[in-house]
Amino acid sequence: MILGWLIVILIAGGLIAWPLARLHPLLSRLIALSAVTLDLALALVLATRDFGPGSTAGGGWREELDWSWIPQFGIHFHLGMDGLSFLLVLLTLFLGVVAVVVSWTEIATAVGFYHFNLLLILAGILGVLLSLDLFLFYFSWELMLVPMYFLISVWGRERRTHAAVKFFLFTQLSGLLMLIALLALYFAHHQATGIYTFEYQDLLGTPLDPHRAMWIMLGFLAAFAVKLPAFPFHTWLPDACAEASAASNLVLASLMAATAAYAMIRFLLPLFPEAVHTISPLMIVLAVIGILYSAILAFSQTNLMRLVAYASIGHLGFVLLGIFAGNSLALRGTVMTVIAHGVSIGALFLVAGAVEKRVQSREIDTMGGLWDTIPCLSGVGLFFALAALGLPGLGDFIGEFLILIGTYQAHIAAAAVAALGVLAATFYALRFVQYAFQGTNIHSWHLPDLAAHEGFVLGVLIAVLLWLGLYPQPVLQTLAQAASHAPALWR
Amino acid sequence: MTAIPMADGLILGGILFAVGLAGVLLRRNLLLILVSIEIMLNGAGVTFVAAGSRWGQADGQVMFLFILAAAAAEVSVGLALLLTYYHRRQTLDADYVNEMRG
Amino acid sequence: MGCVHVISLLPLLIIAATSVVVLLAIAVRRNHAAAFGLTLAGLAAGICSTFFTPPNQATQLLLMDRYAFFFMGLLMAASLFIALLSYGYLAAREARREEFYVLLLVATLGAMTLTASSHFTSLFLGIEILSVALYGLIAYLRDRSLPLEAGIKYLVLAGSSSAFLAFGIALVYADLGVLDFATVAQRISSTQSGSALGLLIPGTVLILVGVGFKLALAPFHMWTPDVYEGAPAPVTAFVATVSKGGMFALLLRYFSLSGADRSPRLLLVLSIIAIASMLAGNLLALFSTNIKRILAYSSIAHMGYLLVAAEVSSRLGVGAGAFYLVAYFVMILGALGVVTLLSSGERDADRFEDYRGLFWRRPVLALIFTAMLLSLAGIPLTAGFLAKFYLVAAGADSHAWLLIFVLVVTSTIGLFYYLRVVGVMFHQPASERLVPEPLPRRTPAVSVVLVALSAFLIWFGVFPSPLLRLIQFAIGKIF
Amino acid sequence: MLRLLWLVPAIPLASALALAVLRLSQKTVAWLGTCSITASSVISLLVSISFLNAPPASGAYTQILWRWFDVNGLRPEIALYLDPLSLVMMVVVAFVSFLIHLYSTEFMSGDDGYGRFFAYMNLFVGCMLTLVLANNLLLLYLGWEGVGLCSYLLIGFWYRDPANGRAGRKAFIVTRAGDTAMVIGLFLLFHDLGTLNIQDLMHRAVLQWPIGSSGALAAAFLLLSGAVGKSAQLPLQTWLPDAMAGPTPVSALIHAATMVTAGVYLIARTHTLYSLAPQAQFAAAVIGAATLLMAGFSALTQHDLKRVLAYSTISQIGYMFLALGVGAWPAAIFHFMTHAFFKALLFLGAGIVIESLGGEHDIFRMGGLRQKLPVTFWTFLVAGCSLAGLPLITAGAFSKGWIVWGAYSAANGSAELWVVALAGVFLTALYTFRMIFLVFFGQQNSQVTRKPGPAMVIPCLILAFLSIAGGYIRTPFASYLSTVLAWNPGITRSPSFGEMFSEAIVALVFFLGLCLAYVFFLRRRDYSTVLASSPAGSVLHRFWFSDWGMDWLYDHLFVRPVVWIAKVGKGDPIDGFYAGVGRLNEIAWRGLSLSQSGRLRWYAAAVAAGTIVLIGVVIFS
Repeated sequence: MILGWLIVILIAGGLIAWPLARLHPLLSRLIALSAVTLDLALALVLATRDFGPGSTAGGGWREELDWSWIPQFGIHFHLGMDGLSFLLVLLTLFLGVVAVVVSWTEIATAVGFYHFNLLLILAGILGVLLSLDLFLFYFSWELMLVPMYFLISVWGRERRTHAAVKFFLFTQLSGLLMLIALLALYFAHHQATGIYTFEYQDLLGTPLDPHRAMWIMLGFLAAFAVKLPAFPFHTWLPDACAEASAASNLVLASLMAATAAYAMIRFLLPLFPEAVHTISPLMIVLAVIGILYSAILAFSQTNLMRLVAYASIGHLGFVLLGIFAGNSLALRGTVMTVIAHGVSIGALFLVAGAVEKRVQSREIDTMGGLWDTIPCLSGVGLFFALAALGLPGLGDFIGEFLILIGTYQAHIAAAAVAALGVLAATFYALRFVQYAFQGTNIHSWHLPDLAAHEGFVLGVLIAVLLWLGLYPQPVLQTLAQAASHAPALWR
Repeated sequence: MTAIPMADGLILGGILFAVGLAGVLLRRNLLLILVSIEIMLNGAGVTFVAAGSRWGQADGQVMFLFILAAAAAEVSVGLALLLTYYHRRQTLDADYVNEMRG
Repeated sequence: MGCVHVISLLPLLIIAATSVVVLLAIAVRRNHAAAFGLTLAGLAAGICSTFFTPPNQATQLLLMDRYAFFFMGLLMAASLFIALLSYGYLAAREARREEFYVLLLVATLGAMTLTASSHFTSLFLGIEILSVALYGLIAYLRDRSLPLEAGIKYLVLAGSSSAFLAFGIALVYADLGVLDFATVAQRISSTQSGSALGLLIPGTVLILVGVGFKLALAPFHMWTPDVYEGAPAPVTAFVATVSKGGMFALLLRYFSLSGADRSPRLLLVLSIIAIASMLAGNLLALFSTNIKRILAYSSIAHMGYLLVAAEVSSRLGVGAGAFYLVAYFVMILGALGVVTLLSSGERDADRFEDYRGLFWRRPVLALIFTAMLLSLAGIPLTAGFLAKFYLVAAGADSHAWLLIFVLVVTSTIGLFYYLRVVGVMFHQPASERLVPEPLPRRTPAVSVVLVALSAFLIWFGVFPSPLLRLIQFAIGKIF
Repeated sequence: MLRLLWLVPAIPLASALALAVLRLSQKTVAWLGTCSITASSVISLLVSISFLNAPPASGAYTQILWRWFDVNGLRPEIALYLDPLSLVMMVVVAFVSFLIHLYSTEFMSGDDGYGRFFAYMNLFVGCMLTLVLANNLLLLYLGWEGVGLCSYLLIGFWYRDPANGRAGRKAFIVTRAGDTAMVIGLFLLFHDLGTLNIQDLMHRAVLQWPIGSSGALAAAFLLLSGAVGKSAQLPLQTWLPDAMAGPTPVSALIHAATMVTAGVYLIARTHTLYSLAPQAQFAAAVIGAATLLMAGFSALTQHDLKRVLAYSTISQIGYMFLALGVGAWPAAIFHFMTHAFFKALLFLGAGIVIESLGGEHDIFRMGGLRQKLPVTFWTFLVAGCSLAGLPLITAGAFSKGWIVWGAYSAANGSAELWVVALAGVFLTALYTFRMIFLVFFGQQNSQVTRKPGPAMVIPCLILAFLSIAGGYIRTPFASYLSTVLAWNPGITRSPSFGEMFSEAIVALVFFLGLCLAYVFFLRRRDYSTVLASSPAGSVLHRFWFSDWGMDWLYDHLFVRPVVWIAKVGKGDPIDGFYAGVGRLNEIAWRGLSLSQSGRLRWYAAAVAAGTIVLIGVVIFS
């Protein structure tokens, strides 16, 4: 039941926050903040109850909720949580709070509508992370798009409409391909068993001939690869990030990617093990190309947000690599990377947003010498750039290291080339630091340094990254709990 | 009175239909287009009558009556529209009826 | 024809009687409100009657079964909404408003006839009743040039398409000697061009032309944008919903009669038409800057989607078609309702400028319109999403992979132009103060309609079970 | 006492955090920054004493702080490992760091990044100590990258000049290129041996890999790449001369005494692996030999005082690699220690010189500073002699002589390597005294504007003492280290060619170099100019001056292509495909829109044409 509350609180919060902005924007912000915070608190309650040291190590869904929804199609409102989904739920709500806080000063127009959209996206993400019914999953998957579209197109920069439409088209087309695949699976299951169901556990064992399994798998993969985004379906992300506000980018690059990675681990790998195995060489090649390609492109960008977006794509290349490496070390590394990438890339977007707010530009050429006037923000930016380049001791490193060491077990060359990607990450990360913060303060800027709420948020993000980098064991421990649903994957 | 072979009736109907269609496509005067549509309908009607006589049923002729009625209704409404249109534009050239396009 | 038959015809009778009553009332005294009230009452009574009228085969021509009643109810409900939309619209524009309702009722009657027809005669009659009334409706604002032009275009094209239809029926009749659907469908399926005269298949194609024209399927779609643009907004809504809905119900019934083993050649033709419609409709709308034309193009595409359901015609397919049609009615009525509401006395609000920054001026209206457009695009939380889901499910069930693939790709193209409109509405004015305008007065009916439609939109999108149950109940008899 | 070991890296790390976060006055920063290192070095001394007095039974002490993570057999710990080798490294690092911090308190005074400087420096010391003390390769890698990061930060410390930033990035990226190979080596080791704990690895490697097996070879070569990058050896040495852009204490600490020798430490730490891969070990020797010569020649031609020292560092680390490569393990570590003392001192002295001349780096514009800066002169001279290897007195002579001897006599040694090492001695003496003569002798060219205070002089004096005294502990040092790192003797070739003989030759060569330097750079300066301006001489001069053209080569081979690709790819070529799809749709729209001409007869014709097509389809299908 608590899972239902998690979603209901967000939607209700959004619906209340919306009209309240008419009275006063602050009310709207407060409602949104308290809704997300309440959710986060609930999730932390779950953490102690279900995943704390006292809880047993056994498998199974730690929380479950099952209501009939559309009985005519065998559709249930079925939610469930295990270690994997719990981690990402926690990430979502944590970054959700961050997004609300960051929007406090950044968003000034249509405040109520903004928070409604933001909370609706979060609800959609939770839906994706928790659904055990594939229809509900698809529903939530698509549900995220519209509010995200609005976040980009209403609160974006000059070319926001174009960016928002591009985002929507990419994700919509791929989502519809997944719909076809989903239905093909549904009917294949019916053919085999005579039962119409979208139930995850039931569909897991659907017998499929290899040819059909491959096509169905490709349908799912299309949606996940676009949303991740994986090379060569990535081009919507830089465009979207270049236009959207920092908080939207946080949601877009950190959380949406998390849902895609989650979906691959939860659905793609266990549902079609053979097909995934067949296609994995191709995907590994794409992942490796993507890692290098995005690193080079990140290096050449002049728009700060775009640069970070390509950096994000590079990290997500590692995620893809880890998923298709077919190795449990890599898979664990994938989850670590998803979390750490969420925090570090999200934080980079926030830093870029904070810089933009001060110098009124996203173009790196117009900056320089900011360290003179805003040393704290610059230092924080440096820190997250280092996280992005995979400095040991920070969260990203653990994830990427596990992915690479896992990949190495199966595909030596892929791991070696991907390791070059870590090197290539150095290029853009250092360029980012150099051009934005270092150099001479030619404009003689005198800018306000980090405000209290910015400093607090970024400080917490720094602490989280350090924690993930130096003591990731709790995360990996929680993840181990997920192993019972697809033991073959995690062994 | 010898029975007309059905094939002849069908061919006549087909010819009428084709002539009407050609009229619709080739004439520029709206009034004549309307007339051409009537010819097409009548082609269909003749075919019905011929087919009815083939099967020895009254259905064909009933349908012909329906078609006549429908054609009459169409023409009456159509003429009213054309009249109004002529008042406004002082022309019945079909090719000028293209204020909306794209 | 006994008393039982007459009772089964109750919904048709009620609407026919209402039109006569309204006509008489006008003869007695012109009163807009009275005509409007009578129309509403008649339609409401008609809707109620569908719930308790006993199903029956009323003569050879009309099969008054639950399927027919369901669609009749749907059509009458749509007419009811259109009547509500029209009241304020007409009041602001036209001196002689009362006959509008007569025409509306007659056209509805024609469409209703189609839903029940089980015979080519009733098909032809239904279409003619519908068409002739529509000529009048489209050109109702006769002192304006656009409606008049639209009326003439529709007159000529619909007239010739009727001729195609009639000629096609005649050819089929010449070949088979029967005109009821069940026999014809069965004979078409069983004969492999081995009919006596070889006229059967060409005849069927000609009939398809007539039907396709009414449904605005490519390549018979070209009238659609011009008529949508020219016709008064409520009439556009009528053309988009009632006239197509009746025709589609008939098509669905016809295909479900022929069962699983249908002529492959006919299926091929249908597939070509469906794919052409999906492509043409969506591509044509891409960069159009006229809202009504965009809706016209989008309706071409939607009819293409619906044709997929018709072609599949399994139980799932018919259900999907019915559900899609309901959703389509809701959203297109909602969209054109917004257009109606925004239209000024001089012209309909169909240009992008009319919508620029609408969200910042009238947020509620903009959101309703957005919801309708997103539903047309098939986005979750709206009826359009589940409708599309159902449709793709039906296609997947029958392994119509090519069709649903085209559906998916073209509907993504479609999303582009819906988003263009949405983007225009959310376009932030640079300098103006953002003061939300209140909803205009004199339009309580329209507001009620819009709110109701939005409620339906969300309801069907989130809890479709009741509607699904109703549809399954309605189509239960067919199989 | 041993249990305090964790404090050795922890204190600098904690104070780095404090310095980064808190806003402190310059005085507090100096106190905090220096005291942390003092505390750290004191504790390291205490720990060492306790370790020496009562060595643990196993010969090493492991302190597990916490388990880093534990997944599927990969279970590295955050744990420290103290054995004689890491003990030497720890003490030297901590102590030299302490001296340089002390020096910096004065050197950096007045700089507006004072707090930042000490934060970075403390962070560096913490990371370096972590590197040295790590018990597994992953933690070592953490320290390894950490020191690389600090190096980058400190080279670019004066961030206002983009050139400094460029030098910093170059250093970071070039060393990271080596690190990438190293991390792949880690993958390989884990894949084949199933652990990353260094002792376990060595243990299993011996059991699992026969000598010369491909696994051992690959792993050894990969780790060697990391070491080569970090220690600025061929072919990755190009970053170090540019790294001199950082403040001089940074050059002294990071780019001379400690970080750059991390590669030496890594190879020494994993020497068992290299014993299994003789080819890799020999490669290290060859790399070392080549590097020491090339860098020696380059040092001869430099004008910039710090660049001379930088090339000298490269060259000296080349000696250490040579020692490692031939199997003279303790000699490498011993040279590391003495080099830390005298090279740090040289840099500190250079810092005083440069500061006192108001930022002048060019040795040809210096001269005659002997009288003005007597203390500096004497300490610098001591260090220079130690570097060049003044026999019998200086520490450098002991360590270098040992290596030269090893180059001949140790396992992989040969006469050729011995000759190369001797040539290096000659070059070292030549460039060292060239520098000393040009800076401190001759006539004075520029004004001394600032005199060093006690905080700068005292570290120099201590280091000068160590540069001399350090050499005398060679024998106890060797015997102490022998438990973990024994000299790997080769077959005795000829009894007449003994160690004493080799040492004597070294001394001879040293004096030869000294004399030549005296002639060319003090007595007859015009000789050197003539030589340098002769056709062959000028070509060689330019060639050596530009580091044998390696920078040019890398610029054309790697940097420009990458930048070019980045420039070409900026707009994302993949996106061009999607834009094309969009354009295709637009074209389709244009075409179809033409059909909506608004003309009635055209519409009717379309209906008719469509009908005919459909009938055709039906009939012909």
